[in-house]
Amino acid sequence: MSLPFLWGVFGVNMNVWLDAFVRLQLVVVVMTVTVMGLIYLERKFVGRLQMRLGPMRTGPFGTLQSIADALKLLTKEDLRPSTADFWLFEIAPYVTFVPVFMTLLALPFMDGWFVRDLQLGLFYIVAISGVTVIGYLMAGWASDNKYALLGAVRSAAQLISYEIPLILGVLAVSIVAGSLNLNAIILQQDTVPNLVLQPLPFIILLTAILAELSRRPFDIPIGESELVGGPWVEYSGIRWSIIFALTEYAGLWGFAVLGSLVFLGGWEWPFGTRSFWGDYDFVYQLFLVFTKSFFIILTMMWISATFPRLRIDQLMSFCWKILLPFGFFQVIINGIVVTYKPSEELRDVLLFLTSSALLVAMSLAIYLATRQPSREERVGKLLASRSAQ
Amino acid sequence: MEVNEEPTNGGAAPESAAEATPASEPTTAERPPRDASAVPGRVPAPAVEVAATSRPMSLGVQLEMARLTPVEVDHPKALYKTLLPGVMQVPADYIIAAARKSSLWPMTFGLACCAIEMIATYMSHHDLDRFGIVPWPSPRQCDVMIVAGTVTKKMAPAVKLLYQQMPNPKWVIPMGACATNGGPYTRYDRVLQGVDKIIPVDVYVPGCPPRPEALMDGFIALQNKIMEERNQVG
Amino acid sequence: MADMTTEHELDTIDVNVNIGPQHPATHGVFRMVLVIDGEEVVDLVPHIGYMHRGAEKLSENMDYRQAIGYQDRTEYLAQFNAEMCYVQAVEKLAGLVPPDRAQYIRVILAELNRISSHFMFLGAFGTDLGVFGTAFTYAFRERENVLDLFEEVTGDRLMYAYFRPGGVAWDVPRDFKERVEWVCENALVGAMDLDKLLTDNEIFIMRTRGIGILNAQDAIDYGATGPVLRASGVQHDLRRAEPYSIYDRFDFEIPIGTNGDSYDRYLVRLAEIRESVKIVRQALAQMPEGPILPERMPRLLRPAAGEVYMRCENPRGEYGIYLVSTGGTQPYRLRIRSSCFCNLSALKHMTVGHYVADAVTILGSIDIVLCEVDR
Amino acid sequence: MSPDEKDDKPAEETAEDAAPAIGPVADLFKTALPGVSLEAAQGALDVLITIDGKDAHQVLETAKNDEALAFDFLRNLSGVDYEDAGLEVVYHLYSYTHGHNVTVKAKLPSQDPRIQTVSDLWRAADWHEREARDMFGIVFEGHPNLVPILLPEDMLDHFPLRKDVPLAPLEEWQGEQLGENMANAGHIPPGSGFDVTPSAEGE
Repeated sequence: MSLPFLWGVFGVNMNVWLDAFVRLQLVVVVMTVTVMGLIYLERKFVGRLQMRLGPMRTGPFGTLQSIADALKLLTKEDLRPSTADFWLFEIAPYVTFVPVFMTLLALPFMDGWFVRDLQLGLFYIVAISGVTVIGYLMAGWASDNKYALLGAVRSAAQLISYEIPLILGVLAVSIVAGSLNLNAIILQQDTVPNLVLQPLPFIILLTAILAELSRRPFDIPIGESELVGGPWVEYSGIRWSIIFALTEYAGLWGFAVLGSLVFLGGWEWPFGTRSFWGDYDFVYQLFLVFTKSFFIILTMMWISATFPRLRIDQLMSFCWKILLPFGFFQVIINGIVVTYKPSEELRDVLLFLTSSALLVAMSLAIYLATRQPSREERVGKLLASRSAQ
Repeated sequence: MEVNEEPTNGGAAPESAAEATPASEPTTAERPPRDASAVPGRVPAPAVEVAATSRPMSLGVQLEMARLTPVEVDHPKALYKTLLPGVMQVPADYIIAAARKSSLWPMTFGLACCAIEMIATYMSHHDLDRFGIVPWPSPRQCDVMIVAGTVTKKMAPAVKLLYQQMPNPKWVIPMGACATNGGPYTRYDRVLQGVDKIIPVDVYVPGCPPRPEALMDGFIALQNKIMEERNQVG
Repeated sequence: MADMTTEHELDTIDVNVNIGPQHPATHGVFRMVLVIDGEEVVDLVPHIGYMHRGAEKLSENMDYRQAIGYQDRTEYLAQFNAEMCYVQAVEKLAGLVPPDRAQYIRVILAELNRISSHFMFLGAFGTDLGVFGTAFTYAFRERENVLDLFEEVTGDRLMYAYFRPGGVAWDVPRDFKERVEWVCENALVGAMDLDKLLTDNEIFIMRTRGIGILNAQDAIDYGATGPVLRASGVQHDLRRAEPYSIYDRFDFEIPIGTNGDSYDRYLVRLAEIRESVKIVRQALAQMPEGPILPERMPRLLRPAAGEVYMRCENPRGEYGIYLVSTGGTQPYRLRIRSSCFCNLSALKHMTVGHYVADAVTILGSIDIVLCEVDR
Repeated sequence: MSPDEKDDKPAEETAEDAAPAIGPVADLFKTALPGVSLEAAQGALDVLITIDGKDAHQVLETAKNDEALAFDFLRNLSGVDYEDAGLEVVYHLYSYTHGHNVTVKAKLPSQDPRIQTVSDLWRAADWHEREARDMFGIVFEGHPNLVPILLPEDMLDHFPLRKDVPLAPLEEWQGEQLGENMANAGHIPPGSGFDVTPSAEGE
């Protein structure tokens, strides 16, 4: 444990349950603070992209904005439509949020620190994050509103179909690392991060995370301009904030940390296992993990600010026709490369070559699938080409 | 023809309503006067068209009047007001009112020309997001309803329904002259003369259309109102 | 037992979804009931009339000059074009001929208003497709520049009432030419930014190409005019076919699309911004000095009895004023022919067969202004 | 090329006697429709052709199908209420092929105005006719669905644009009253424009 002094100070020999409880509380506190920070960051960052200032009035530079939002939502009257199915309506927010929170359990944020070190950590995370779909369906069905039902059915179709590329992306990496335990995967990356070995699964994982959280290019369920609000259109006040705000932003943070641990080398990569500050080296490890996940979060927000929304059939065909086949190829090739136990360097080079070749093939497939006539053909005489202005 | 002066029975109409009608000399012409030959450019206040009283009000208009009854307003007690002891309520009121004041979520509900000024206020030139004001599509998650534009009698039931769908505590800002009292279209019988006929209103924003700064001023006035009424609002 | 063998026919019922009067995609208060089978639109019943506030009835009880205000409020994205149409109708009846300088000021302001209206379309179209804030803020950056210029000239951001029968109310400020040149420069930059953001974006192209196709014959039959008609390939622009005011002194191309889908309608409007900048620059160069109102202006305007159907090229199509006068000081009958009213009637024809998400795209691509539809 | 009759039109109010020359379109109409009584006049911009309501459909059908006229664009269809002189339905037509305009005015009695629909010729007429019915009560026989378009669906007997329908009176200012007495919002004072019987107010 890299935090011996913390337990020693208390001088309490923790039994297993109390220890788990204390770690869980730590994760809850960190999660709420991060979620509030992310909401504030999203409004500021997307505002800056749109040449706007974002919240400025509440607190210095609008920092207390998300606290004000949370408090307001807490004291809002939470309506329930009279024709709604009582128990389903009540439980739906918790069924949506709890799985997202449980994925945070298996994530090792620092060298030795995690709530529980699960041998099948990666498998556990991917399995648990599939449960939120049930929450959406419950919310959509219970609120007895046509928009909500349509939104729920659409989000179910989207989440389930993007679950598989998520699994494949993660599976390919675990074959390379040889184990599903997150710690093992991170320790294996001390010289070269998995992103270099496996560029294609990283891209597939990023797209699948975007779809899993229904963010911009894939936000069919909450398509504001079409069916308003998705499955939680009937929720208001604290219930709505659990479903919408907490689930989305906690999931965003959780998956971003997962992406940085598995692909960008987590706290292992640039410095390996050498410890610089003795007992306090968890500081720079935490800093490493959070900056990497911060970059992933920023790219997701940037994508969500610039891309229009895909139609439901384009979204499905993109997943089934492009992400899935290339995911399978990647897993098969990894299997072949690893079973023949080439020497250390040859394995890395082979993995890198095959994966980047597949990445090029996939981008070619995407280009062919969405091939549009060239700008002259489309626009031709209507708009002089940009250079001519 | 004598203009009927007796107040409606059932006493509900207060006396002030009786003499609100302008002293009108009954004009005998069957048709309302056509040539406004008075000072050019200024339409004289037309005498009350007596001809209308002779026509029975068409069934369609009566059906519509029945749909335009105002919304019944209920102010439920807040949970924290019942739980917290009295002395703790004052700081709690202050904090919760400050939170509500700084995160007002209006509903994207643009009706007419004022909607363009409302959109201009959200955009980067006059940014409403600085006040924590984010437009939200669904009425369930909104606090403020900005009625930006003319409320016609065909649209009024929809406005009432949206108001009822919003959770408490909720506020209404009629933006522009049309929503305040019918504006330039007030003399047309299909236009509701002001949205306060059907829903209670908090801050009126004058102008046709009001400048984005006027709407921001309306929001600041609403914020001050929230802070003042923090102990009454549920 | 018979039907156990045959494959049981799954009878699906069509759900009708009401995209109601209050909806972010309906640009105001337009309600359409979509009968959908799964994701596909089977039938579409549009409901309008939520913004019918009787501009025609009220202008029949007002003086000729007071009715100008109603034109701004009816067509609230292209106020100068609407005013120009009404004012020219009154001039045709009263036999007034505005001096040249007033004509030039009118053409410059009308074309700038066309640019600001098209920017509003680009912003709203981007939001319908999902780029929630970004397209709007970039489009509004340019639109605010144009509105600032209008405020300097007329004193108001949206409702100008600046054109008068016989000319314009007062003269333009001294630095008008430099200001207009600066605004034109920014309009081109803004058009290029939005061009970069949307035109070559694969998802944007996939969402709009081939969606809501209206061929030329149907467009003429439905009475569609303006960019919707020109996107279907019909080369018809009132400024060229029936030149009013002084439009025959400027040369500009008329951009027309090829296959009449939402993508072409977007491109035609983006190209029209550049054409309007060309017209404004030529008008600025030729603008003479001189009076802005004819000397002998009758104090009380009493046009001769008669009727006229004056039509102008608004950003959304042909905006017509059918004015009947019986010699009094008040118009006897003022009928506003709204361009969006006819373009909207073709919505069902274009939408049936597409997905729900496309219904919103097609509605956005027609670029309707509800106050002009319901008057 | 703008139709020629526009530029030879002298300013109208100067000479009542020298009526402006009537455009060539009128002669085309006379040749195409010998049997129908139509009187042509020259308006400010286009040629005005006044016909009787009963044979409106026949005139408009030839206007669309006759290749010399070929009016394939129904610009505008509006009703006008001339009170004693009856109602009038005005069709503005334009031809993309020949580029000329015409205004056809069909006269109708003001009591029970009925006219044959033209929505089978131009689909643009469908919505315009529904609006004319809303505003003036002109019944278009043969129209696919003559449902109110601008007025509420159940308002079938109120025609706002008729000349005898007055403007609405100014209801009193509701703002202050609202505070203590909600029941009174929307109250129309007695003796004002609307003859509101108390029961209708739903006391």
